[in-house]
This record gives sequence, C-alpha cells and structure tokens, in this order.
Amino acid sequence: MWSFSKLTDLIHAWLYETFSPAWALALEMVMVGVAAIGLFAMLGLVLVIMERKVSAYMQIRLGPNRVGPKGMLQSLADTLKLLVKEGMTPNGVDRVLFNLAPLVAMIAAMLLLAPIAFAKDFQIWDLNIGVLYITAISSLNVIAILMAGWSSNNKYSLLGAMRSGAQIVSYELSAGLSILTIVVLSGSLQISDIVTSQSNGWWIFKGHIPAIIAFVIFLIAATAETNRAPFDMAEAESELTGGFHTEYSGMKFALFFLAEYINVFVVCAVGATLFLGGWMPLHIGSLDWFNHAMDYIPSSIWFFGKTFFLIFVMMWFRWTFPRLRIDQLLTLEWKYLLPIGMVNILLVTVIAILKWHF
Amino acid sequence: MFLKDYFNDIAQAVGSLLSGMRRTGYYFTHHKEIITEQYPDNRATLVLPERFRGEVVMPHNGQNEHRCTGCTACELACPNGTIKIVTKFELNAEGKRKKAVDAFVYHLELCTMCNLCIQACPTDAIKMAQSFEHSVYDRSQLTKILNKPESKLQEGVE
Amino acid sequence: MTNEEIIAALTERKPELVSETGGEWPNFMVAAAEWPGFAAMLRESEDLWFDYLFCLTCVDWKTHLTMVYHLSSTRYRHNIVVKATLDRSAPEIGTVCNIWRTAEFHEREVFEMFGVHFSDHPDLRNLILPDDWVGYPLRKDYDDPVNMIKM
Amino acid sequence: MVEEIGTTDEGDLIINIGPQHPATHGVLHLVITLNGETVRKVEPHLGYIHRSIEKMCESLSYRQFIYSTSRMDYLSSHINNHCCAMTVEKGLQLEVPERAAVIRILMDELTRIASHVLWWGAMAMDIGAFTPFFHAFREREMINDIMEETCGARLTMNYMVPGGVQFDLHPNFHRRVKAFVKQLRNKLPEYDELVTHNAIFKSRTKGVGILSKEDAISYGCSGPTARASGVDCDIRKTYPYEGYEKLQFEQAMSTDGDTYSRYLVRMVEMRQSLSIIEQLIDNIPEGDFQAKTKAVLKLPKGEFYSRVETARGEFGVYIVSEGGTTPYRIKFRSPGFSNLSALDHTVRGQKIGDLVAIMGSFDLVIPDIDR
Repeated sequence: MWSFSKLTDLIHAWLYETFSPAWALALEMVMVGVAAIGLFAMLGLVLVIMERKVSAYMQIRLGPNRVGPKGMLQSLADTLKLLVKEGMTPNGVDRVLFNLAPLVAMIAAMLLLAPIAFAKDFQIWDLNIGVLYITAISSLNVIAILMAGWSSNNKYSLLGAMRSGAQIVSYELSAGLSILTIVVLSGSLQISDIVTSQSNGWWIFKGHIPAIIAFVIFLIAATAETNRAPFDMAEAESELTGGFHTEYSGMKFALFFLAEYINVFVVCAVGATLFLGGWMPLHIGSLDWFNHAMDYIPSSIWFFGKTFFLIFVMMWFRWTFPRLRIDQLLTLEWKYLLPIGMVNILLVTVIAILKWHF
Repeated sequence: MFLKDYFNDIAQAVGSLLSGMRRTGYYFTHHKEIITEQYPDNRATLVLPERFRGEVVMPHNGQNEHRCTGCTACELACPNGTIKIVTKFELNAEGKRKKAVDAFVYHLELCTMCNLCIQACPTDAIKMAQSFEHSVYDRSQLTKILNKPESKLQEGVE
Repeated sequence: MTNEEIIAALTERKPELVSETGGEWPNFMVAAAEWPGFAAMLRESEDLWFDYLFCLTCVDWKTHLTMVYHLSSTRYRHNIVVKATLDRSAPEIGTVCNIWRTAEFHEREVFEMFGVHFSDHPDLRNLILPDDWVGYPLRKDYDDPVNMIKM
Repeated sequence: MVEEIGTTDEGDLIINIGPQHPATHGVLHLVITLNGETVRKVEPHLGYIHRSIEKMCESLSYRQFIYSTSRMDYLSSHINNHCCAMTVEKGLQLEVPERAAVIRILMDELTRIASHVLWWGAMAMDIGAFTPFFHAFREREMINDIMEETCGARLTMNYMVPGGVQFDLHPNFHRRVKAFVKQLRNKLPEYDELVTHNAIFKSRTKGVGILSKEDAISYGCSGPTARASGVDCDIRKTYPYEGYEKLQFEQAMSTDGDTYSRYLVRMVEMRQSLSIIEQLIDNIPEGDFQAKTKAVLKLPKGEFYSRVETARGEFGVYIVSEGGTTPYRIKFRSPGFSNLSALDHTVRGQKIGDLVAIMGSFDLVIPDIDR
C-alpha cells in the first residue's frame, strides 16, 4: 500500500546523499518547520471558516457567503485585514510581556504538532514519551494566557487570565487521567505504538465502557483546556468583554485566535489518536474482507476525518450550550469528572491486567 | 441513596444537554429552515407593505401639478419641526392675490415617520413613500424640497 | 377600601388633613415637615397598608413646587395621592427611602431635575445628569441652550 | 462622582461595566465593586441616553406627544403609546369604540410576545448561548412583519391615537396572526429544549439572585420581575383596562424569586399572551376603529394618571393639565427605573457571572430607564 513514508524516505535519502549529515539534518528541520507553519496557516483558515459555517447553519442563517465560492475565502480576507491592521500596544501595558504572550501561545501550540501521526509513517518526531510530551506542552498555553492577562494592565484581562489559570490547571487532571487509561491499555507512551495497538479495533470499542467514559471525560476536559464554550471562562464576552485578549488587536490578536484553533486541532487529533485509532482504518477483529476494504481509504483521510469529526463535536457544544459559571466549572471538575476518572482508571487497570479487553 | 442521586443528576443533565444538541443538530442538517434575507441582492424582489412609512413625498400629476395649498396644517401637526412651508402670493385667473406654496421644505433628518402630517393634510397633498434607503454622505442632502420646480396647484383643490 | 373610606380613615387620624376629591383617587395635602411621619403611618397601618410607591415626582408651579407621591396597596388594592408643597427657593422635604426603597432612585431624579433637597437621603447626588450639571432641567424657567427644534 | 478607577480601601477591585459592554444591552453604566469574583456592590450611573422626554412633551400637543413614548421602551412601544392615549382619553372622557379596544389589546399582546421573545434570546446570550438569539429573531420577525403591514412601521409604530387607532387592520392581519400563533406554539417547545430544560442554564439561574416578596414591593418592582417573587401585580388583572377583564388568562406567578423563576414567568406569559390573541383574533367586532375627536385636543384642568402592563412591568403616565393644548407637566413612570433600583440589592454577594444573568432576567431596556 502506498504511504507517505515512501515519499519521506526518498527525500531523506536524497538529502543525505547530496549534503553532509549536519546540513541534511538542518535542511530537514527547515522543511519540517515550513511544512508546520504552512499547515498552521491552512488549519487556521479552514477551522475559522468551518466554525463560522457550522454556527451559521445551527443558527438558521447562511454565514459568510460573499468572498469566494460560498464564502470559502472569507477567512483569508479576514486574515489579510488583520495583517494590515496596526499592531497596537496600548499605553500602560508591560510592553515586553504584552508582545511576548501571543508568541508564547503560538509556539506552545506549534510544539504540540511534533509527535502527532498525521498518516501512516508520517510523523515529525516519534518520540517514545509522545503522550507525556503532549500533556506537558499543552500546559504551557496557560502561561501565555496569564502573561497576556497580567501584562494588559486591564481588570477584565486579569480576571479572565486568573479564571483561565484555575480552569486549565484543574482540567489537566481529568485530561491526564483519561489519557492514562489508553496508556494503561496499550502499554506504551509512544504514539506509533498506540496507533498500531488499535489495528484490530479502536480503543473506544475494545476497552468496554471504561474507555467510552474516558473518551467523554477527555472530550469535556479538552473543551475546557482549549477555553472553548461552554467553558470559555477566560473570554466570557458577556461578562468580561474579551477576557485575556481584551487589549489585543491586529496580528497579535490573530495569533491568539490561531493558537486557540491549533489547540483545538491538536487536542482533537490526540483524542482521535488515542481513542479512535489515529490514522488506523476501521478494523473489526479478524473480519479480513472488511479490513482490506477499509485499507483502501488512505490513512491521512482516516486521521483528518476523525479529527474533524471531533472538532465538529466541539463546535456543536459551543453553539448549543450556555456558559458555566467559574465555580460551577470547578465543581464539575472536582466533584464529577475527577472522581469518575479515578474510579474509571482503576477499572481499566483491572481490565488490562486480566486481559479482558479485546 | 446518595450515589443514586449523584448518578441521577448526571443522567438528567446529560439528557437535557443531548436534547439541546439534537435541536441544533436538526437545524444544522435542515438548510430549508434558513431565514437569512440577502438584502442588497433581493432588492428587485423586495416588496414593502403599502402602509410602510419611509419618507414624506408630494405626488405630482402629469402636468406637474400638486395638491398642496400651503395651509401649514402639516407644519403645525409635526412634533419635531420637520416641515417648513414657505408661501408666496400668486395672482390667480380672476386676478386675485392668492396664497400658494413656494417651497415645501422637508427635513428628513428630523422626521420620525409618525404620520401626523399626512393625517392633518386636508387636501391629501402629501403621503408616505416606501423608500427606506436614505443614507447619504452629507446631512444637508437630507433636507428636501418636496414641490417640484415650476409646479402648480392642481385645479379645483382648495 | 373605597375612596370615601380612605378619606374618612385618614381624616379620623389627622383631622387637619386637607383632602381633594374629583380625581380618580383621593388626594391629600400634607406639610413638608410632617411628610416622613405621615408616610410611615400610611405604610405601617394595618388597615391602610400602602406598601407600594409607584410614582414619585414633582411639579413646578412657578410659584412653588409640589411633590406628588402615588401610593398603592398590594394587599387592599386601593390608591391615594399625597402632595406636599415646597418653597421654590429652598425646597426641602424628608426622604421616604427608608420606608419605600424605590424612593431612593426617584428622589435622586427629582433632586437633579427640580433641585429638591431630600434630608436624610443616604446618597443624594446626580443619577442621570453629569456630575457638573448646572440648573434644574424640569423646572419651568430652565432654558435649554441647545434646542434642536428651535435651531 | 464616578469613583477613581482602582481599588477600594479594603482592596476590592472596582470595575466599570458599560456604558459599552456586551452584557448591558445598551448604554447602562454600572460601577461594580468586586472581591475576587464576588460582587460587593453595584452602582448604576444613568443618563447616557437621557433625552428628557418629559420636558419635550411639555411643548407638544396631546396628539403629538404620543409618538415620543415609543422611543422610551422601544420593545413595548405599542403599550407605551396605549397608556398615553388612555390618559388623554381619560381627560377627554372619550369612549373608545369596541373595535379599537380589541385592536389595541391584540397589538399590545403581540408586542409583549415580541419583547419576550427578544428577551429570551438576549437572556440566553447573556448566559453564553448564542444560538437561541437567532432562533428568537425568527419569530420576532413575523411579528415585525405583521406590525409593518398594519401600522406602517416595525418598531416605533405610533399606531395608537387618542380615541382609537390610526388605521384599520390590514386585510392580511387575521391570516398572518393565525400563522404566527401556530408557528410560536410549535417553536415554544424548541425554546424549552434549547434553554429552559438545559442543565447548564438551570444551574446558572436556579437559586441565583433571589429577590424576596417584601423587597420586590419595597423597591417598586413590577412586571415579571415582581411576579416571580410572588407579588400579584399584573395591571391587566389588578386594575383592568380596555376590556382585559373580559378575557380569560392567568397571571403568571412564581414564589421563588430567583433568576430561573423570572425566566419561567416570562415563558408562561408568552403562552398567556398567545391564548389572549387566540381568544380575540376571531372575535374582532365590526365598527369604527377611531372615535370622532376634535382637531385640537384640550384636556380640562386636572390631573390624570393611567397605568398599563408593559412587557417589563407597570408603566404609568401622569399628566397635569392646566386646560391648555399641551400638558403642563407629564411624568412617565417607567418600569425599568424601579426594577433597576433593586439590582444592587439582588446582586450583592453573587458572582460576576450571576450579575449578567440577573441583569438579563430583569430585562432592562436602557432608554426606558433614562427616558
């Protein structure tokens, strides 16, 4: 079967033949960096237009429909507008932190792309602690938000940032616990191992009910960690106008905006990898003819299909539910999600030890 | 007992959230329900009700004649001073001096479309038009003179 | 209670009270100094129980100001109007915002619009007008320097 | 004085909410004192949209002044106009034809539904759900179209005149209202699905911002805000006007006094208004839509007060006449002004997110407060 690995191997071999190993590595890094930034820009554009269209259809309206065919170029036009806007730094802000915060948010989001397997054998860095790396780096995001909130010298921003701090720190527990269930089941922290362990069925089907519970908890925690409604405490525009990015405009605001969408993409990609088999096609046990038929669909389509399905579910949440209050948000985490998650991981451990899973 | 309530709470909450999602999901998949009016595009087919009050106009007939006698009833009826009538004296057919309207000045920027002037008019000289696209770049363009140049009072209107 | 019964009940308690009839509801004139005590009596009496102050305003009669209080009872559904005449140069009357708390905002409005001083009001400052406003706009002799229509 | 922006002596944060803020639905300015997330004190600063309509009306005739009241509570402009017309009729001792009275009630109830539907969307948006807002506009648009057809305007209709209404009903009115009633009856369960039964919405509003019955009366609250606290203050029931006494409808009441019950009272009120419309729409009597009046109206010397139930509560018009063609003094008792005065009391000790929810449930319309 054709896979990206052939292409990448080809490039790799050619580079090492032509250049010295140090240069070849440097060039590979540059290529990866350019590809990552390109992917970023693409994802930003696609996700923004997707969000606007999804929200429009749920709200019985048409959404953007003037720029390009069916309004598909609207987000490109918006990006252009944001690019040419003045990058304002208000008086009274902490200039260094204020300008640094969007970059930190962006870099944290970018780093998360490294261990994600976009297709079969198509991964930037298949490090052996991939899952741990993702949980660690995704907590960096809160630093950017706190920096932005503090340096803005605005009370709305400060309140938003403080809320966000409390929220992300607590929801990381649940996200971590639900990720751990899959680690326990598959016995590895490496993304490629986790994906191959699902070659005879995805974990959400193989892991009985505990895996489903873990998946639901992961989805809730992921929504909360990316500060999206109904957990958008950090922004909460009807309370805090714009939350931590009240004072931001132009490209700096766009960077926050983009980072939010990249974070959404990454957490959904992680969810798809852990629970829905990543690029692994839908396989059912030893039903060979079915499995072969499924294999004909390219692995990258499987991966992006699953990821965008999860993104759609998160958008569905956002455009249906009212916002929680900050104390209820923490109640939900500490009184509901965390205890359930802890009991759940106990069950999963038992299942894993007794080999009850398929 | 405590546990039962705890899980009952969760089940009910999740159920209510799912029913909400079912509703938005329904609208997401049923594009027939969309109610957006694509305004500048549907201009040609846009029909406003005949009673819609957009601005005050003075209809003129084919001979460039209107029905305004310059009695200032509308000016008195207007709560905002929207209408100013400038009158002049004309000689009529019998050679008598007669009051006639020189300029019917209408300040659209002050008008609240309350319809009191139309009701006050004894000769039905003015009426409300259905136009509603009034935006201009300069406020002075909103001050209009409703009687056309060289227009005359229609025969038989007193 | 009907209007006549209210008038009878009140004149029994305060024989010097001046009442007017003819309007929809009984009208009473009280002296400004007596008003807070009278108001407390209207609110507390079990048979009157005027617990709902639905309108509080002032009228400028050029020679004097008149405070007008519209009271209603949510229990008996009867209404009265109480008026108090104030001196125009130094209008002062006791506050009733400890009896009907809605009076706090209404009295602040009357304060800035008519210049009536409410003694013992907890927070008597401009509510609607800017803090540095000069003049009392709803008095009859106030002339608005910027009048859109006259321009 | 607006406090210096900063912190209080106790270290509480002072925040200005408004005059431009997504939660205030207009130019309301609240100075709130925050201790962490908890609101210590709310102090409204008004006047950003104060036009002194009361002063303006002193120079307008009794026909002219009615239009200006549409600009106060622009969401229940019909009902405001109705009250003004009623006060003038009271002064002139004018009998309104039966047909005009029925048309007035129909228009009032349609306005009330339009206002409540919009409020429903805005309330959901305050709490963070955006979708209901657009769904609410779908139904509101139908009412606006009905209004446009019969009254000639969508928001500030100036349809009520002393002695009746300006025009007769449009021939399409009957059919369109029937279609609307059917549509809203179908969509109300959807509203419940989206918001009323939503677990998050319930947890955000239940037990939040409790206003006791005594406080509601003392603060002069009226309308759904007071009825949620158990005050039976629906003017349509307690002091019926224009033939409301002949209609079958319930006063929407609750006793909890929290944000959720204020929400529920309005939802019930929408259904009650629908039933009023259903009772009347097939029984509009034939006859004149306007009583004969003189060209120039003169009210006799005296004082006239009338009160109606708008979508927000009790609206009153107090006219002092000296016998001339213009009112000597006119006072509008607006429901929002009194309801707003209870805000501080209700919000103290709640979270900042609750402040927004409570404000939403009070249904404040700022031009109504400022006048």
